[in-house]
Amino acid sequence: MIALLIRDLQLAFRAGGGFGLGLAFFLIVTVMVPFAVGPDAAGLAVIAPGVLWLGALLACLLSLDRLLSLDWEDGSLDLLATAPLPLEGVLSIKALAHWLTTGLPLVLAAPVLGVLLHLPAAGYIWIMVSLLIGTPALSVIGTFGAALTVGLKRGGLLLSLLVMPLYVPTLIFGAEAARRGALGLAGETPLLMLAGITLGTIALLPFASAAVLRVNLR
Amino acid sequence: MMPDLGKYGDTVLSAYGVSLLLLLVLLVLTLRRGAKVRAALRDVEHRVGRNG
Amino acid sequence: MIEVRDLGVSRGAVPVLRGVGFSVSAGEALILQGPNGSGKTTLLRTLAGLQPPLCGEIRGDPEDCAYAAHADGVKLTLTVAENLEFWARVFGVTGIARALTGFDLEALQDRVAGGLSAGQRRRLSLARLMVTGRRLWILDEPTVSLDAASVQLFASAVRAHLRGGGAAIMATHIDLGIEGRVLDLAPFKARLSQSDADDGGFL
Amino acid sequence: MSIWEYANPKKFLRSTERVLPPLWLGSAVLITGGLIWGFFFTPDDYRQGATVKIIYLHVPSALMAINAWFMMLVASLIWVIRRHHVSALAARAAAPVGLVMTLIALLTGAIWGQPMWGTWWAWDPRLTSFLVLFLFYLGYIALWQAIDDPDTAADLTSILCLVGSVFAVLSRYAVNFWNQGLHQGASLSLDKEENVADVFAYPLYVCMAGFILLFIVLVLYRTGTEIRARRMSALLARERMSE
Repeated sequence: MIALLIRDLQLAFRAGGGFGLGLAFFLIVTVMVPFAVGPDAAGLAVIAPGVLWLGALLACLLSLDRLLSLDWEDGSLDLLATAPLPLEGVLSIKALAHWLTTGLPLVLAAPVLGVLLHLPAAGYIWIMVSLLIGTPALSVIGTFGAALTVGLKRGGLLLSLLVMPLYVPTLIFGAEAARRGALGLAGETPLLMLAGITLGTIALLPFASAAVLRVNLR
Repeated sequence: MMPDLGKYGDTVLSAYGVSLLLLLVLLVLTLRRGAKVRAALRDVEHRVGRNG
Repeated sequence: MIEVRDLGVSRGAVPVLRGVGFSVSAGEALILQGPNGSGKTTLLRTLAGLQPPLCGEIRGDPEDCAYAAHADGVKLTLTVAENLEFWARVFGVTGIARALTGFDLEALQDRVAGGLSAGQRRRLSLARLMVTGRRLWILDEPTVSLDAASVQLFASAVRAHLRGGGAAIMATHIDLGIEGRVLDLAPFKARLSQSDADDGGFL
Repeated sequence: MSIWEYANPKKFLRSTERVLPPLWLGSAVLITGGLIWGFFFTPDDYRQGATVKIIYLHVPSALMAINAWFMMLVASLIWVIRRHHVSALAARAAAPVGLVMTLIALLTGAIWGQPMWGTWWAWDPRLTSFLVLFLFYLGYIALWQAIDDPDTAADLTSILCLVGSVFAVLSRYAVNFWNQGLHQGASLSLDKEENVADVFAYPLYVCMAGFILLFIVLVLYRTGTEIRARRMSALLARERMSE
């Protein structure tokens, strides 16, 4: 298991591994927003938490396609499925690797981008905490989507279509916590809900992911 | 015969129009595909029946 | 080591083989032959536990199989040694030296796999079998893109594996010079059945 | 006589062949009757004027939009547990019907909302939930379309339906929570069912019964089509094999 995690991280950091792509995408989306909505600082401050959350979500979504399809294409996925690792575990590790290479950098980058969007001072801690709690759920749900569409021709677009509705509750609670925090209101309730979703998905969704992956490997 | 819909005539009529149109489209597509598949199956059954 | 009885396998929803039966014990090799599309790959995937059989039974421990597919399963951005070490750790085996010598990969061990030729990559893929510690090798066209010398290398690796109490089931077209039974799959081609069982009653 | 006998495709086709004509007739009569009753023979609401007539389309379609998903969920469970092909095909057949119902509910809601709330769209919890439901239908149908092998498609869509249902419920709560956060207590939702007067209620019941019947008819008919398509590909595969 640890070996798999190390390998996935190695692969991500090597040339062509795609590490940083998500981060760069997050950056570019966030920078494009003021161009689209205008430079008014007060207006940007209002939408900043939501924009950061949406940017993080899209950056996550963008990198999901590679999560399993690379291993599928070169045959490693078949070999992993016949290895003495439970498939649920393999997929949990894959989600963890995805989070470490995509989700975690987003959490760290969010405050920097918050400056560009005039995020109110109270909001920094909230955006970081909510992303920290929420992005693991994005990775785990995304792994389910990737397992559903692995091996499909043109699976990428379908993957987005399937995963987006599943992201709705996470996005709502995460962005709500960040927004309330930025406005100086109490954001503990949505944060708790977010944590609940994250824990629930981490505990249960790998079983569904493994089930669909087994079907896809047949 | 037509009831007086007052100032909301357009609203009500467009709601009915859109809904009935959608239902009609669904119905037509369903029936057309049904008829097509039925005919194709009859062809195949006929052919298979003759050969084997 | 593995015993197969009256096995039927299907590709997609279409049955391709029926009534396959054989058994392989330690030290034996079974060579599957048959034209393209005769179901060799499907049968091997079923034996490896990747897909459920249509009918019949497979007696044997799936935890004792190592499967090598058409595709190499080699990570191109990792070095040869890193690739092997990963699989060794997954299978809980220590030491990749034997696998490296067995397939003449020592000189290449620090090269990135993406820089290898197709044949070298294939050798790396086969060397993986030696770090699995599994006794039954299930091999799907193992000699694709190997040159004559490499084929010999592979054949001697298989022989050594058989001598050590292992077994192998492989699908291959060329004669490896490995003494083993040959099983022609052509007679097991799935015929039309009158039973509705595998079509869910659609016929 | 067990209900599972209908899981046999041939038995299913034979039985539906018999019951479909009266059901077609019944749903047509109920829907036409209910709509005519509602449209021509009910008074205007004192507050909402003639727009209240939209209720006869809006509420039944919303009802079926949710029930269609629920039926798909049950059918998916049956497929996962008992592996009856007809069940998987019924789920597939119901999805587009549910999609259209959701679309009708959304569109009539928007058209109704325009004069009542002064806006085509409000991020009201109910509307938003239906929008999310719409997205779920789209994804579910797209997944069916994308996979060639019917059994694989049935397996994958069933699990998507199960997982999707959980997330749909979560979304419902999330959306409720979220909108209260936006405008405190200012709800635009139309809780018509509770205070609908009898004049409006009776034709509404007729329409609801009509929509339920229409859904059943459509699903039975479409399942029959799917069964025939499946039988056709099975026959063709057999023909290829005997060559």
